[in-house]
Amino acid sequence: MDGVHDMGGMDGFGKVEVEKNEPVFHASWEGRVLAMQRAMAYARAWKIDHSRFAQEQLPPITYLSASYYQRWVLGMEKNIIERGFASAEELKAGHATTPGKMLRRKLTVSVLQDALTRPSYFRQQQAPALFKPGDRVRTRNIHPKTHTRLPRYARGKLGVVEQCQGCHMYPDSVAVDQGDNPQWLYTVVFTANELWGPDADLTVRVSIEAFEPYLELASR
Amino acid sequence: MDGVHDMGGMDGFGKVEVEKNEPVFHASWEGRVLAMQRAMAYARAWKIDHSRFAQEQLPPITYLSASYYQRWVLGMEKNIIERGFASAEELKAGHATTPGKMLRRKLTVSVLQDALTRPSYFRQQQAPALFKPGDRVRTRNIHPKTHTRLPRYARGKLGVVEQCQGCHMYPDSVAVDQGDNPQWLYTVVFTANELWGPDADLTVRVSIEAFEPYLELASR
Amino acid sequence: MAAHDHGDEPHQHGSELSETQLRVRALETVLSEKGYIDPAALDVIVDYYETKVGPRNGAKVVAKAWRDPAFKEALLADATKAVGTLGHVSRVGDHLVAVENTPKRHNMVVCTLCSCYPWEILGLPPTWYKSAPYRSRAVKDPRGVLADFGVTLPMDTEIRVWDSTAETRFLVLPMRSAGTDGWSEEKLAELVTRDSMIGTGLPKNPSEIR
Amino acid sequence: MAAHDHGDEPHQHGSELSETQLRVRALETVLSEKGYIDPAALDVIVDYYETKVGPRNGAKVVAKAWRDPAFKEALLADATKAVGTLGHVSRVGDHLVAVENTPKRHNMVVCTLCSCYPWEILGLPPTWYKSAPYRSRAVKDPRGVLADFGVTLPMDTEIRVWDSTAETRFLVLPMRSAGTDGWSEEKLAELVTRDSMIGTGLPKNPSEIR
Repeated sequence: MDGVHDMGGMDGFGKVEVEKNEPVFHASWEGRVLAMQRAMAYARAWKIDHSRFAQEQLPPITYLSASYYQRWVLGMEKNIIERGFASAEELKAGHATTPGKMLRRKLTVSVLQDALTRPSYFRQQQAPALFKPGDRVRTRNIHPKTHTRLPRYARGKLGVVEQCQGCHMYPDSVAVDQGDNPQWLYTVVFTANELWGPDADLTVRVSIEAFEPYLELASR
Repeated sequence: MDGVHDMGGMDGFGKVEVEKNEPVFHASWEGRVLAMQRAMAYARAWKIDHSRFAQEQLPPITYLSASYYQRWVLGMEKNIIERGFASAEELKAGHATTPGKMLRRKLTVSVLQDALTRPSYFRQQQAPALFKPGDRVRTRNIHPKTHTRLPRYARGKLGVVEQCQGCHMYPDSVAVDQGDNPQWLYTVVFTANELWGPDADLTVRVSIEAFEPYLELASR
Repeated sequence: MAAHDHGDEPHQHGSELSETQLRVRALETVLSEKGYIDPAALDVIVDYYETKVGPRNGAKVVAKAWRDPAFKEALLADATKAVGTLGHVSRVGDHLVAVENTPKRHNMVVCTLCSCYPWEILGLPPTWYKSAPYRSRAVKDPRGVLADFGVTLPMDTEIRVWDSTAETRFLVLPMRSAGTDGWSEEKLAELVTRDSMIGTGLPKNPSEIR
Repeated sequence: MAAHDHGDEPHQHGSELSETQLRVRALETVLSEKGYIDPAALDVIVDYYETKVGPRNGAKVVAKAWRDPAFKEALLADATKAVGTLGHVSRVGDHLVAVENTPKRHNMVVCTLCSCYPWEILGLPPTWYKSAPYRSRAVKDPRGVLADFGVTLPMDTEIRVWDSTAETRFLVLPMRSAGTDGWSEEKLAELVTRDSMIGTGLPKNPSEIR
């Protein structure tokens, strides 16, 4: 979806402000939210792109006003409710009134080492890779109403495949519960001119990680 | 500038909500703001694109949270201060501490009929029009940091010139105090497919009013 | 106000509005004291927009075009000039463009970048026209927007969206309602809603005004 | 929190935070009662991110690459595998990619769509990395962003921005500081700042740590 989360290239947000000696968490609830998210992910309650999509669907003012972990809270509540892990009433009341659903596994202290290692997103290829390093490609001009990882600023743009990053689960499918639908992933490089026009900084190049369905071979 | 004001095609803002029996103004201050804006425009204190640019520069959260006339207030204050018509201190205090600048004319009751007719934006042509109805054109992929009237969703897109609307003052120049810089204006039509990709509604076409510098003749 | 209606932020209408009221009062005082504005003229401007100009002006134009083929032709050729011939409607500035709905094509007007609107012929725009939902969706999902207004068009009707990105201003000339043969301009004008001249609505049927 | 720092909305940090605190407490209680989560495991996770993983992990990798050409080559070829050979650093999942700064090319990492970051090697991202100013500007005006960090690069240095739009995660291998011949890995690691591994900073000079 073309939401306000897709902010690459947007003007008007001001300077980057760096907090000196920033703590890991600014409040204890932030750590709890992060840990709960890890635990629910380990339990396979939902996948990372479900979390992202839930946050993308927040009203734009909320998305921009909320802090990073506040967005996590709102996104997590949405997934918990929509996927039937608890009801809105239970979350509001702060107590469960019915037993939980069965989950495939549970994050406990004994499995922590395993759980803290990031899972692999590699998936078995379904077809040979269509592109190879050096290929000139054009990103497609797609505007799905649902989750995608092709940012607006890089749509319909001419780039060069730099590297194939293997075959991965496909976020656009995962987020709408249509399975992993494995796709080849490529690093695609664009000149700043191609992205931002004739006045762009000639020394800048930008790459995105582009799934194969985002790309077509460029005619020239 | 690629600000949040450039919201054509953005998802996530929800349904259009219609207010039944809506009054012209929801509070008396709205009318005063509108009237002051008209009076200052009549006095040639600034032009319409200065007003637009001032609002575009509001922080994105402010832009989205403020009501229409609240944005006008904020934009007007900005132009008043930046153009030296009053100081921030005077606006804060609510009283003038120095005399006003000379203005070319003043909106009084006796000139109202004239003042309420919308001014013409036609300007003397500097060169013949480059395009004619039927021409296939591509909008340029420009990303000026300042005011422009070429929306992001219609950049780098293939369209057809439907009509020439005459030669107008050029907002991109006016807003940065570089004069009227007259430019030909065209109605340019795009298919929804061109703008929004293969899944778009085939029965939809969208036009923008495009100034000549936004366009180049399409190669095919 | 629509921009506040997304319901996701703890806006306090009361205190915000009074802060704005104070700012606007300060603005008016300072600009008056500086000699830039005349509060008496402001009063007249406010009254003008509240009582003198509004969708009725546009409705008269549409009704006349429905009855008078020569006027309709003139209106579609040069709306500013054609409207200027009607003394009882306000004088309008340059750049007014009338666009005609037909069984094959429906027109809808938006301004995605700010909220440009044909003030002189329709008065000030409604809040929804200036809202983010309308500005963002009209160019991408016009049928969805029409659904929000309870309007469904045949799936083969072409929808043409006019994004008012310059100073041209668009007036939609809707299709004349059926069953109105022989009606006077005055009576026809009663059928012409504001939304039908923006393209988010259709004119009323005779049964709706009886 | 940076998202609140634009200063244009009347946020009430106190009440908002306590509302969030209450919501988070409710979440944890409900998820525990449902049997989905184990609060004791949450404690360990929080402690892990607060004390066990952080930029020091990445700094050790960088320092080793600076001293050990074979390791550097392995790191650039397959960072996940190379880091996996270092028992004293954490195990990292697939998809870690190391990108090398040279006199000709400077790398900078961003995630415009959310805030993807190499947690396993750098810990949790700083607030600025997750902020709208960084996410919006890094891909369009990287030199302007570097200026916000007080970093100026030669005008002919190529800047390569990596937008982390998938599960690949990027670690910038900065250029080794001058005047560090013969330094131990431990000492070199002290020069390696978090920002130098994101690409918004440079490693410290020897004079800065003495």
